[in-house]
Amino acid sequence: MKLITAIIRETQLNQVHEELIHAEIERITVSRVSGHGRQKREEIYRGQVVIPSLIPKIKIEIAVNDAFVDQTIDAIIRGAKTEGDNVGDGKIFVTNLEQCIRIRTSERGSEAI
Amino acid sequence: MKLITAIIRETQLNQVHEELIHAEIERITVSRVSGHGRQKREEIYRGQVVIPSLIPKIKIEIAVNDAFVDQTIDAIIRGAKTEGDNVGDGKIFVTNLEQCIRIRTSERGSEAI
Amino acid sequence: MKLITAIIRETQLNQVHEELIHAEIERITVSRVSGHGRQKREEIYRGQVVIPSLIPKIKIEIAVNDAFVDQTIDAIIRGAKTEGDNVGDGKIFVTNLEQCIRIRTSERGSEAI
Amino acid sequence: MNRNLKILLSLPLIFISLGAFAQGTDTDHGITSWMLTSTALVLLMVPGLAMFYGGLVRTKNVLGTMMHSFTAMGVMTILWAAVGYSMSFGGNILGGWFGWSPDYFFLQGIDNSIIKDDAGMGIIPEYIFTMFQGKFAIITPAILAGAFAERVTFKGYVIFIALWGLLVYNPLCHWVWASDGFLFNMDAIDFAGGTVVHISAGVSGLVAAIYLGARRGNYKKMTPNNLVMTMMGVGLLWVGWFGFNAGSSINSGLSTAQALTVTQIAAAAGAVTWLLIEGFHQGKASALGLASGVLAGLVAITPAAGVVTPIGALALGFFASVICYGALILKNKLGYDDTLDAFGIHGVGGIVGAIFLTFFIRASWFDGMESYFFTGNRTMAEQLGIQSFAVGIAIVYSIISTLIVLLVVDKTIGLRSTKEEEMKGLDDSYHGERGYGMVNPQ
Amino acid sequence: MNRNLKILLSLPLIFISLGAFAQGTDTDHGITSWMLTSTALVLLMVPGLAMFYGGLVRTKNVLGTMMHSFTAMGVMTILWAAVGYSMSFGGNILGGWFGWSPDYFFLQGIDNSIIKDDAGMGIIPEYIFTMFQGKFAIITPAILAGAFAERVTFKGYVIFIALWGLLVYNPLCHWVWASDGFLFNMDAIDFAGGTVVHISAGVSGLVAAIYLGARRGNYKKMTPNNLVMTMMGVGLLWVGWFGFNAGSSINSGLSTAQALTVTQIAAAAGAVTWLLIEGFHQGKASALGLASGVLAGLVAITPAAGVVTPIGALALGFFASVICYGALILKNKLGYDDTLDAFGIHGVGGIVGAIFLTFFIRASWFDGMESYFFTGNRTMAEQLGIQSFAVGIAIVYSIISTLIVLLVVDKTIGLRSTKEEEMKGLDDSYHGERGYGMVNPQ
Amino acid sequence: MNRNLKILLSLPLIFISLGAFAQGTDTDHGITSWMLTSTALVLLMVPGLAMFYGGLVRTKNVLGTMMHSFTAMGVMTILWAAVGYSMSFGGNILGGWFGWSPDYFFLQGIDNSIIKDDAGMGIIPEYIFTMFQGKFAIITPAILAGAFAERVTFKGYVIFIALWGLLVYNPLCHWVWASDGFLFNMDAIDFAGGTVVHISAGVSGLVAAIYLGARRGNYKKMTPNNLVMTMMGVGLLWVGWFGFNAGSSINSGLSTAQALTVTQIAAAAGAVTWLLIEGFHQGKASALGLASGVLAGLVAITPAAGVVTPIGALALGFFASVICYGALILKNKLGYDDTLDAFGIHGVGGIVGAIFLTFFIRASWFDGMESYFFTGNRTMAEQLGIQSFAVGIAIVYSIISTLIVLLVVDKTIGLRSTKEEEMKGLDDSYHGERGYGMVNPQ
Ligand SMILES: Nc1ncnc2c1ncn2[C@@H]1O[C@H](COP(=O)(O)OP(=O)(O)O)[C@@H](O)[C@H]1O
Ligand SMILES: Nc1ncnc2c1ncn2[C@@H]1O[C@H](COP(=O)(O)OP(=O)(O)O)[C@@H](O)[C@H]1O
Ligand SMILES: Nc1ncnc2c1ncn2[C@@H]1O[C@H](COP(=O)(O)OP(=O)(O)O)[C@@H](O)[C@H]1O
Repeated sequence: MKLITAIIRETQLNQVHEELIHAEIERITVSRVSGHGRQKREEIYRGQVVIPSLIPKIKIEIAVNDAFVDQTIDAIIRGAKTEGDNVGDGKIFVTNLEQCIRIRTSERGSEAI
Repeated sequence: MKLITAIIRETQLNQVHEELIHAEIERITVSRVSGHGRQKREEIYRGQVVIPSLIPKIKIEIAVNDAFVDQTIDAIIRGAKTEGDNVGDGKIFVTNLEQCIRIRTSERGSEAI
Repeated sequence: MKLITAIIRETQLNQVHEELIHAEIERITVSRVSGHGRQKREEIYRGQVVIPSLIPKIKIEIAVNDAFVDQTIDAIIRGAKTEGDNVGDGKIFVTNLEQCIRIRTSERGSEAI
Repeated sequence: MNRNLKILLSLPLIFISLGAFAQGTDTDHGITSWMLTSTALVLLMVPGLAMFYGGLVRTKNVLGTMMHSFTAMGVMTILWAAVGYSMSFGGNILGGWFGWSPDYFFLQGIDNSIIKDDAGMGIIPEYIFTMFQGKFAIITPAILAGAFAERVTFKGYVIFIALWGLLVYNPLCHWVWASDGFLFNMDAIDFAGGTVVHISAGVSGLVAAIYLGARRGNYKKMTPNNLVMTMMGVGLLWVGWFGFNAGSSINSGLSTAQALTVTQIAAAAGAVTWLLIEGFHQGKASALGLASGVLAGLVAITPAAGVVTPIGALALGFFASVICYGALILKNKLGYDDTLDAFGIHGVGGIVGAIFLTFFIRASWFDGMESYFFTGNRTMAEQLGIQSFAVGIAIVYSIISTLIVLLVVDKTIGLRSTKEEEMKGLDDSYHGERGYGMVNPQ
Repeated sequence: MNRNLKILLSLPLIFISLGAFAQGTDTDHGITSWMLTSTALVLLMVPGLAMFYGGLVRTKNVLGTMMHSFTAMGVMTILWAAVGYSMSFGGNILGGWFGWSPDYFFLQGIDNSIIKDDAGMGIIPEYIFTMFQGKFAIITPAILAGAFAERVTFKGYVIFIALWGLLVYNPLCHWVWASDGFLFNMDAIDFAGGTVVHISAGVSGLVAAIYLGARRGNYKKMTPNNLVMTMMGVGLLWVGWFGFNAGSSINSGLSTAQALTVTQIAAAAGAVTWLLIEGFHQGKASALGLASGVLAGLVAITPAAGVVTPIGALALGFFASVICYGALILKNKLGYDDTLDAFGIHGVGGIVGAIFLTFFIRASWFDGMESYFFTGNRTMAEQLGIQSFAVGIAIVYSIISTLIVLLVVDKTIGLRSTKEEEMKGLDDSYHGERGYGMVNPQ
Repeated sequence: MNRNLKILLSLPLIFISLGAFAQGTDTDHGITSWMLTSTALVLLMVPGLAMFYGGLVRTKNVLGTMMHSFTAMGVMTILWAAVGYSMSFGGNILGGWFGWSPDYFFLQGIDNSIIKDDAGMGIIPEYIFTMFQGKFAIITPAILAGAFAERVTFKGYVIFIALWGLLVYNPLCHWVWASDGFLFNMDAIDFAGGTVVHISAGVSGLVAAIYLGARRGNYKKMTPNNLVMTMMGVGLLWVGWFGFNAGSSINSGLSTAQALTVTQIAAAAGAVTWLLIEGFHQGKASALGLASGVLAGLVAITPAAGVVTPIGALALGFFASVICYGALILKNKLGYDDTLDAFGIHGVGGIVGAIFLTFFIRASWFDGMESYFFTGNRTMAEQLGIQSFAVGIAIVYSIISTLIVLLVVDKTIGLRSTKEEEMKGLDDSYHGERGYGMVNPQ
């Protein structure tokens, strides 16, 4: 089992979610984060452009069985990539998931994902 | 060392926390997340039932030494499970933790947990 | 590749961020969490001292190539440690990162970090 | 002790003298005071509405939605001072389509004008009447904006409300409230803006919502970003509505007190009714439900506040909530996307008020009227006909002229947001800002 | 220029004529204006209180707590119009337990009623007095609700406040403010509601808090969800309190100005005192501390606003903060769970005000009084006795009758939340909503 | 029906009699009513400012910043009642540096004082004038505090504003508004506080910001924590400003209506102008931009509200936004850290208003003036000279005396936060609290 973590633009959340559902990945966990990377985001403050050092981003975490890793990643990329070549589209991280437990049933392992 | 991540109902946080303390797991990190799974949660909006696609959840992260993994998981389940068989009780994920450092003392490894 | 997760004081975020940039670690993801550890934090509520059981903290996540792990950890410690020996300075967790993908380019592996 | 006081006096006297020594510029200080207060109270409704609406949209649109109200405060004020007051309260031109008086252009001719009663006694400076009425011209497009929240460009919005004010609001206001307006002269009752404000905003909003199409995404799953602020907003709206209704008496006496009393009771009746319906229908009585009931009650009592008794107010509040509740259920069936229910609450509530008030008019009113425009007593049925006619006119005129405005704006500068703008949210796309910095680490 | 104006005039005239031509319905427009404003200001206190209280509870209860205030606005308004005004200001029945006047039932008999002075000159329409007083009947149970916040069912709450208003508030109001009320006729001083509003709410709240038991969980570790909103709330409360106190003069003259001045000074004195105490006691002076001091000062000046001078206001604000601060320390020792300190601030502050005012009454007051109810001068000690007696009556009556109401509600419909409901939070359990959508990704 | 009413009457009569039977204490109820309302409205500006400023800082400083406003409400009220009113409106002492009257010490001598007009008719109780003016003494340091937000200790702030009020505000207020003030007698026009309030706050703020140095960290990258609250705040400020300006007429008549009208128009003109500039300059028109334009317009009309016509208000709003916008661009070049632009908006806007008003004075004003202090007509150039002189005096005096206060506070108790305190944030360091509990799991 793998844990897939994606940092995406706030604006792409809906689209990523839809793509995942298309790919039959129904279970996800989402949170608000701020990121610093190559992207610069402008805000207006009293006639001045301000470039905050941290940009609001969305983090998505998905636990999947090994067989689903690729299609999950592809779905995220489809949903998160914006037109053109814009820094800030985000990153996907994959780590190994040793165990997964469904609290309701105490099931363990790939059943529980 | 393992990193245990649990996604639970917002309402169970206090109970899970108490169970963990009972089990002598004193250190935890908690955050606000939203989740999508099988659970449906109803809100009322001007006389209509609305089913938001993302449901507010709580994420708990706990770094533990290997010997404590099972009792931690059990404590979480005790605190997070609601009566009956209700979808939405949540999930527990276990990943391997390679290193742990206490910033204050620069201690490393299982001492630092 | 490793994923480095640090839980630090809210007040140290700016300093940690600066130290990381000094150490040429430019990309980070930050989020709001609450923590329970040995630290006690006092708030005043109508003339009473209240000690909330959860203390607001900041979580920083950084994906780095193996060669950078140590300098990243050192930079975090430099930025997060407060003068004296104060519980609450936080923790650093290191986990293994199996894959990293840049969404914009679909690059994979250490290029994409 | 009064040695210093005497000296002190020269301060207020400078200003007082400006008024007091000029010929015939004396006013009724008490009525003037209440009208000044009412003007402030109605202004308070604009931030109140911004908060009410702002709390209901999604996080990314909170500022953009609040800006709809605040920008109306800027744009409509200037337009009103320039031409709006003249178009609304000047003498009939173009066959009574709207009014015009050169004196009113940029308010240049009313610098010392005092509104007097029959006996020639000064009541209030005309400026106050102008400003009080101007607030209605601000809030009407701001209410309307709720119908197409979360999906219009800022530039397009500004042009839209400017044109809408000129083409829709000002004529309607003239017809209903100017002394030579044709609906006014038919004795259509609209105390504080049932047709002029709420029906026109609600119906025009509906037209715009349908014309522009629904928000992108599954809009039936979208939830409010800040109901807490919505509740604060409804609190300010309720308070401000006292100015709206009791101020419309242009008095500080019995008629004012009557208007205030029925306003309070109708709002309360609307609130309790909505809570009861929702409690029975859904098993839970929501905070937004209470807020909606308050609004429905307030909207319905608006045209009626001068003519009904407390019992009538209770009934109007009740019917408003029942019928608006039904209208919202129906909307979900019909499937158009009136984002914040500008039509469902203001349009429907305004219609309920304007029609149903007929059944609750206090007896003395019928006598009072005849001394002015009638030679015999009028029956309730006759008044019902008049009310229905006025409502019908307001609806038809709003539909047609709003469509024209929409077409003009849409074909020139554009009104609907692009997909990218809508996904990013109004705040980022048009204003370059975020509403809630504190929810992310800064 | 005035050609259009003349025409325009017919608009206001319609309404003005209703008042002006009816026999004897003329009012003092200035006083009426201020009383209208005061009514609006006191209404503003209700959202103010909702914000103040709402910010102090936990996130999951924010809407439910605000609903306690807003629902009181709906329910109490209707009850007041129906029977409350009659029970409070009608003539003595049942040996003076409360009042009743058939005319007042649903306010049906006061549609043209004007309150007149001795000389027969109209002051204000009775409707305004009714509505002004009605706001007090709204805010009192809303204050009380702070004592049992975060742990009662919505349905139970609604029934509770309805019964409490009938059984506790209306009789107390009658005794203290009706001209045939027995405390009124003893010359007990309660200018704007020390006993009627604050002591009754505070003491009843304490009784309810103890009866219902503490919130589940370690309630001493719970922290506010939004102190920023609490501060906004206290700002609105301060502003609204001008209506509360200065409006209670039912005038727009010297007595009004005196009441407003001491209100401002007592609030400031309370704030500064609390900051100082907390600064010395805890090393930090908190925002909630300032807010609590403001409230303590405002509560204490409420009964006293008509009779004390600025120096007295300073002293009352000071003593209120000192003693309320002490009371909160004591509460933590005693261990009952008065969630938002309805008793600690309103109960204690009200008692401080009602008793201590005796020492700061302006000299002229003693003379003024005797012309009405006394034949000789009264000593301070005599007045102290009267005040203490009135406070004692209010406390005892509140305890007994609140217990009865609690028993009735608890045994029938139920008042305390179940464990599940409490853990989920009021917002989700009873209202099906979330206060802050923006804190989670939507 | 009136049987009960008669009885009821004794309630209001007690209080009314206090005023009515005392000799010569009658007031103009209408003007009194509006002045009471104005006092409440100006008080509303304080929470409004707290919200406006509070939303602009970083999350960790939100309560500390709001406390700057709220604490001013406490501290300045007490100082004002004690000595401030005396120093401002007492007779000249120390060669006219400030005023003093023993009667005014703790307001002890004005308990029955009524301000009368030339004919000896009572206008308002002096208490109301005192309290109305007192609100200005509260809000001025609260505005100033925006310049050094996010970096001063709480204790130091309290001492600073206390001294600043005594040394800077009270003398300035005396010079400009007391009948024996030297600027007053030069006919310097400052209707509602352009020099006294805005220039003094803005300039003093600039001095303090430079003296204290910039915030630690890259302050050009800091973003607001809650623009939504900032917008609510600007809404309340706008409403409250009606009291500020229209109340300064100390009337309830034509001059009041004129002041209110130009206030509304200048605010709107400022808002629209700022939106346009920002739209052209940055491609986006921000919500904070609108808010800043509203403020710039309101500040500029403040000194002018009694003398300009609507067209003049339009022009003042326009120029204020253009010049303030320019000033903010310049500030970023110069690089001092006026956190919330107390100088950029209030200082600059105040100067624009005080100078530019000269060009828009209504013709009749020049005639009106001469009857008091002149024997011939005055030219616009003469008035321009007077205005510039008054502005110059206010600037120079503010700079020098603020520097003295800064030195005193800094060298004794300390004003600048330590690095640790600044990093932790004011809320935690000085108040032991968090603004937004709800953003983290509780
Ligand atoms: N190595 C990393 N560690 C942690 N977070 C990262 C890392 N790289 C990117 N991120 C997250 O992804 C977001 C987008 O990255 P960015 O550098 O802007 O995009 P790109 O890689 O396309 O240039 C950042 O704001 C940050 O939150
Ligand atoms: N595979 C998964 N990946 C990420 N998050 C998950 C996953 N499965 C469950 N979750 C999280 O757990 C929450 C509860 O899951 P849900 O499906 O409702 O419960 P159950 O497994 O009992 O049916 C979800 O809202 C989601 O946040
Ligand atoms: N084992 C752990 N698992 C999860 N979070 C931890 C763990 N240990 C510490 N933390 C996080 O780090 C924060 C600081 O830890 P604390 O115990 O106060 O410091 P110290 O280790 O210096 O005594 C905690 O509030 C918590 O969020």
